[in-house]
Amino acid sequence: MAEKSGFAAHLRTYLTGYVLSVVFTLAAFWAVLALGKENKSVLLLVGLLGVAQLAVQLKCFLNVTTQREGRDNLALILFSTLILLIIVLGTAWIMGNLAMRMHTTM
Amino acid sequence: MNITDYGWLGKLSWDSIVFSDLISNFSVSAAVGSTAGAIVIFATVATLALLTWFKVWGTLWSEWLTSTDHKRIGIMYIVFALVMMTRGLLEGMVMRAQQAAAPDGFLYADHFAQLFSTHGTIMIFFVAVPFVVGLVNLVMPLQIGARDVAFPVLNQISLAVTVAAGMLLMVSLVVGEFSTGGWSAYPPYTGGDFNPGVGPDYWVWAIVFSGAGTTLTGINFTVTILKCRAVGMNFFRMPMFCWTVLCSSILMIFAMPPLSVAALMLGFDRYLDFHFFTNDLGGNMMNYANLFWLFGHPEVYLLVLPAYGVFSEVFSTYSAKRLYGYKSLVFATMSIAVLSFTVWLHHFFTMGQSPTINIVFGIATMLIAVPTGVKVYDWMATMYRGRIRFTTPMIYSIGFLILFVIGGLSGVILANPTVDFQVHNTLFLVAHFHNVLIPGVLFGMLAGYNYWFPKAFGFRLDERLGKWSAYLWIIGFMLTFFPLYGAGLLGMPRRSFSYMDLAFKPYMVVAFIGAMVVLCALISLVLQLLVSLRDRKKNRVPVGDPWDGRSLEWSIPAPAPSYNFAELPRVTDRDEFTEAKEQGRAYQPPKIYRDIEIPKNNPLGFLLCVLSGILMFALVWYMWWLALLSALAIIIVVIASTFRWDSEQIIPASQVQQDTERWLALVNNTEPVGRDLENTPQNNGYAKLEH
Amino acid sequence: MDGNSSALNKGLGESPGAIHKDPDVVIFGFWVFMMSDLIFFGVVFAIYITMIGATAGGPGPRELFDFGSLFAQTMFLLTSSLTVGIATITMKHQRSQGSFLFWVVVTLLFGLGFLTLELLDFSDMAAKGGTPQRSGYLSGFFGLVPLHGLHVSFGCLWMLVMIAQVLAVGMTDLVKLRFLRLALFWHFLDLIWIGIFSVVYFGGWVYG
Amino acid sequence: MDWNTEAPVRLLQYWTRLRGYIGCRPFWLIFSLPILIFLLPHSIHATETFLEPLGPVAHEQKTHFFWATALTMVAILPVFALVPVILIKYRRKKGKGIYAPKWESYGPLELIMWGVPFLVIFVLSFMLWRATSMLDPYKEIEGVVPPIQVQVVGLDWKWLFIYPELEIATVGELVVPVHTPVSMILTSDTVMQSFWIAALAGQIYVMPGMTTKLNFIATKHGKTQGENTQYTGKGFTEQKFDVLIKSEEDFQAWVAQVRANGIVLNPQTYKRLAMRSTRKEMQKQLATPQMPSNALYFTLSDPQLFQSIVMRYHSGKPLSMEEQPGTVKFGQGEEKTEGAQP
Ligand code: HEA
Ligand code: HEA
Ligand code: CUA
Ligand SMILES: [Cu+2]
Repeated sequence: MAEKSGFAAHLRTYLTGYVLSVVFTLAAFWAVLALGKENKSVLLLVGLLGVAQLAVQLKCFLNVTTQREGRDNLALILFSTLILLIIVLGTAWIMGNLAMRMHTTM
Repeated sequence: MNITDYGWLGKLSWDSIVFSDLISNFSVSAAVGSTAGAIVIFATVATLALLTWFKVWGTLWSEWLTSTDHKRIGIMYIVFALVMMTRGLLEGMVMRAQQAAAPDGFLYADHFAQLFSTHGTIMIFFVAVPFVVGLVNLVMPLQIGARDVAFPVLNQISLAVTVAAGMLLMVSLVVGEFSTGGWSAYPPYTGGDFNPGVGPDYWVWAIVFSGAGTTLTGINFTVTILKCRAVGMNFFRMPMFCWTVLCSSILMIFAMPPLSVAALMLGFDRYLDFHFFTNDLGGNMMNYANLFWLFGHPEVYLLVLPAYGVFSEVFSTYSAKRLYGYKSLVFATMSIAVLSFTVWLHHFFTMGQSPTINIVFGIATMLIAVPTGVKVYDWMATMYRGRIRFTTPMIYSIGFLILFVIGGLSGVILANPTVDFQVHNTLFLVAHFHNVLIPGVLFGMLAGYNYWFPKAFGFRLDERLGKWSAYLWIIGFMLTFFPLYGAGLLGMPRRSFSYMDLAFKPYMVVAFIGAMVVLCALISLVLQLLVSLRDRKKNRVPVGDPWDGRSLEWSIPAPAPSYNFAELPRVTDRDEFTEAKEQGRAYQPPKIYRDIEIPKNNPLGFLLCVLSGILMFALVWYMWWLALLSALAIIIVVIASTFRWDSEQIIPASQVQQDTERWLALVNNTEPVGRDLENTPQNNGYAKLEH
Repeated sequence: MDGNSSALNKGLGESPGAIHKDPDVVIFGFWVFMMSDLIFFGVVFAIYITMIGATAGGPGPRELFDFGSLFAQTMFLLTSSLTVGIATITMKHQRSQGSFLFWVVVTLLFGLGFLTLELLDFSDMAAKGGTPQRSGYLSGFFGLVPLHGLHVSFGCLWMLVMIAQVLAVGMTDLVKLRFLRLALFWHFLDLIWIGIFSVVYFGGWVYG
Repeated sequence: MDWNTEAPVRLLQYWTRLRGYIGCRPFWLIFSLPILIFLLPHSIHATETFLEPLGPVAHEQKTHFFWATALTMVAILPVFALVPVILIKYRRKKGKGIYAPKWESYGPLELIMWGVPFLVIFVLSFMLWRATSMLDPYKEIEGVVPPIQVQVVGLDWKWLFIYPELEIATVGELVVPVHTPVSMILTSDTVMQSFWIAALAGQIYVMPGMTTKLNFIATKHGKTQGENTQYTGKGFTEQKFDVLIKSEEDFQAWVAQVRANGIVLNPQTYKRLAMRSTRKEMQKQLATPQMPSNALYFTLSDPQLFQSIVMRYHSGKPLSMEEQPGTVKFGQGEEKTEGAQP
């Protein structure tokens, strides 16, 4: 029945997501352990890997799609991300600047 | 002292009771405090006694406390807001009296500080928010043609925790003291080192719980509007009020978390010796200011947007005209909501960051004036070429239009960092925010209260007293708060319990007189309610459309049945009910009657209210065993409630048919009235078509 | 049943068609809740970031973090995200109740394993002087990571309740709908964890 | 005369006649109230305000305030003017205007509604940008003479001013020479406070363990007041100080006087000074008869005092309440701290 193939297809999606996530995780751990001690720019790589993994899990585990029925969810997630970025980046900018301007003693 | 060093009663002792101070060492300040405590106790006892006397416990329990009906929950929210409002208002009076009497006031500094802290906290979190949420609950599902909100039990829970937090504030009047740190509770002043008492703990828990309630409400309203609209009601056929509610709910979802985080972290600093905001060991108090205003700024728009929605409905109804510039208004509302997340820094322009940052946030702040201005102009254009009726809601709305613009103007001035350096933390700021909060939020709520009251209870409010109170509000407001602009420009700091400079005195005296006028306004509001209750038979509007309304909530009987609509409506126009009336589609029986499924009563909310109240009290007073017990009880009650399988009840089609036919018969036997008789007993809620 | 179950699928953003409205609303509502929670986490992340330098002479990330344990925790949580997914599809495709429960229990065990490792990690840190009372930095750390742990514990409790409900009434629509939300929640916690190991552990370690 | 009973009656008559003139409703009277209120007695002379500036910073702020107000009026006056007109013309009872119940949008009007506020804000933004970058409190003011350095420490409930180059310090009195830039660096040794000398410069927050900066210059001789505007407890309203602007010679004379009469500001004195007390209370404890009645004078024993106050928060060790100025326990034993009885 169609049921069966549905099951297998679903399982495949989850497994793909899992394998990709494991790969990204391993890559991130490797990057930090191998390069991270001196090199701060490794964080960029870690960040990219993290975003990639987020995307994979959103797609494969949480089934977020760009198709019509999923539009509401997608819009919600994008809007939340926008607010999140405003909050986090704004905070980092403000607090970073304040720290710079407030820790001199003459 | 370590947090584990306390016994069964935690920090609680005889000295914590407010009266002990009065006995041991008499002063006017202590007497004022004790009186307030006594009033709380007396009011509680009196309420309980009255309820018992009239034997209404049963009804109260089955019709209200366990109800999941959005209309009843809305009414309970509003009643709660009014109770808290009475306290907030009285505190405002006492503060005005103190400042008018200064330099020889009658209050201790700390007592005055508790007053402005509770006043601010109460007015924002326990008056404005519940009033808005209550009104939305009452109206929004009716306007979108839904049977209830998306999650009725969640709605009940939101109310429960909000009320519990409010009660905690009331308890602080009798047991212990409240925070002296203002409604923004900046550490390190509110931290454990500088404020080891229970005051800030009361603040923390009241904020955390009411914040949770508001977040849940936001989720509920958002989903309701996005998913439960009647067939045919696409986004651009939604009444304006629903748009503003949608934006405001989105603000609740995204703006409350920073506040909860800030309050919880302050709690961690205080209870567990963490170092988020402390002076030593790497704490950073600036993080707190940043977090608080990440919430605080969206919060004020969260409050004012639904008020804008009310004004839109009122202007349009009482001008008997379509709302002008609907799309502009929608777009303006959305821009305000989004922009409100980009301006929080304007509350701490003077913290020391670089001019670049101040410029960016200053300009972002001023940008909000553009969509707000568009709204103001659109409302004017709505009245233009209309047939304006000067009813109570309309007087509030016109008062709003004129006065709010002044508050907005002072906001734009504050948005200039250069000027803000000089008026920050002064009474100029106090004047600004009362100038937007009272004519904006409160007038909006009061207009909505007069406007929708007949829908909720089936009879109109007394119009004459309503107008009196509206005029008194307007005059009282101006007398109370315009002088503060002057005093602020002359340099009087906010939160001053006293001052030496006699230049401020005349301003303070006028402001006090104004506060007395506001008191009269409040009294006439109460009178209005009493008189209307007395005349309720005479002023009944059972047909349900007393004002020639334009949206769906007016198309059903007043008060509305528990299932709202006998048949869910199909919408073809923005002013659906007006269209229906004009095309003769109104007051038609449904094609078929169906069984209607609605949620059963549920004691969950009530239980959570009691338990979370106990939990908060225990936490404030370091009674760990009680805190643990009540937390466990909460978890158990919640889990147990998930095992209730038959949570729905069916209203049989026959019942629906009977109700509806009786109502339709009433419609047929009622004489429609024209607008000139709108405020006479002839008005039975059946509006005559007039164009 | 059929109509409903495909509606359940729809709740996860798949298989168009069915009309029953409720699951759609409920699932969407839960998404909204998660986004609010996301902001909650985001704010705490922001605080952590501003606190990275504030070790006040106390131990910092380089002294405290144990990447072996971190890796194990990560794998536990990731794998549990897979198993909860498998439980979801056994449910959706109406496999036996037994196999469904099996996967739920596996998930639960991974979750508990994760929590155990995390707690061991914390006690290790405490032994090295890394308590939240020591510095602003550590307050930031212990404000964030245990917050996630608390969510995981809550998820575990939820799983227990679900097992009890399946045993009590079987796989009714209501139970299924609840489980769908639990699965979403669990996946969401794994998403947050990606942020935690990237920002808190790696970011802290590289900058610390 | 039976004036008392007649007055209300007469008032009522005036009232009805007035209503006759105005046409309807108490409306117009009510809305003219703001004007009356703004005419409130400005007679009493106040000097602690930026409306009476003593230097260019505050002067600039005042100018900006008036410009911003004037510009916003462009967008706001139409509201004041048109709302009454609309209300009269389109009122239901006697209004003469046409009635267009379905009228809901008109392109050009829409454009004006968005355009006018936008233009106003555009101009204002430009002004804001210029003024804000110009008046950065951190930017040193260029004068003919090099700036005088002042270190400011916020305490409960007084301000300590340290003149490191002159090796003196004061409480309750800040004296600056006219036409000389003042370059302040500020911190707090208690909770967060907000430092403000309205007639000279805007506010700036002060925080323990951190420093902020404030620069200004006085161009007029005179006297004004400074204060803290962030509520910090019972002594908050008394946390004020005099600001005296003197000529160079007078200033030097004043410095000499402080040097001569000041007591030594050593750790013991500082500790007493830092206790929760107002300047007045401290005056009783520390002042000598040579000091003025509303100020304390000190000579510095340690020129690094300011730095050590800041750095104490960065020692890496916890500060107990006994070591934290501003707490009840700091050096005060068990004394009760109810609010001051007025
Ligand atoms: C919604 C918010 C709100 C409202 C309505 C008010 C209303 C009033 N407030 Fe406000 N106030 C605040 C929010 C508000 N305030 C905040 C946030 C602060 C800052 C706190 C801080 O410093 O931290 C503050 C601070 C503050 C101060 C301290 C100023 C200072 O710092 O020096 C003073 C002093 O007098 C004051 C006075 C008043 C007065 C006299 C009123 C009254 O004139 C008006 C009161 C009127 C009502 C509250 C009535 C509402 C009536 C209804 C809703 C009626 C409905 C009734 C029926 C339907 C029957 N307020
Ligand atoms: C409902 C509440 C509410 C609303 C709507 C507003 C609206 C605005 N507020 Fe206000 N504000 C508060 C509540 C509110 N505020 C509170 C409670 C505080 C203090 C909290 C505390 O410290 O305790 C505060 C503080 C506050 C500050 C911080 C000051 C300080 O701490 O030093 C600033 C600074 O920028 C500011 C600005 C503004 C602006 C620009 C608007 C704008 O949205 C106003 C826009 C409206 C108009 C401008 C009028 C209509 C427009 C026109 C008719 C046309 C066009 C006009 C122009 C082109 C100018 N507000
Ligand atoms: Cu203030 Cu750093
Ligand atoms: Cu704001």
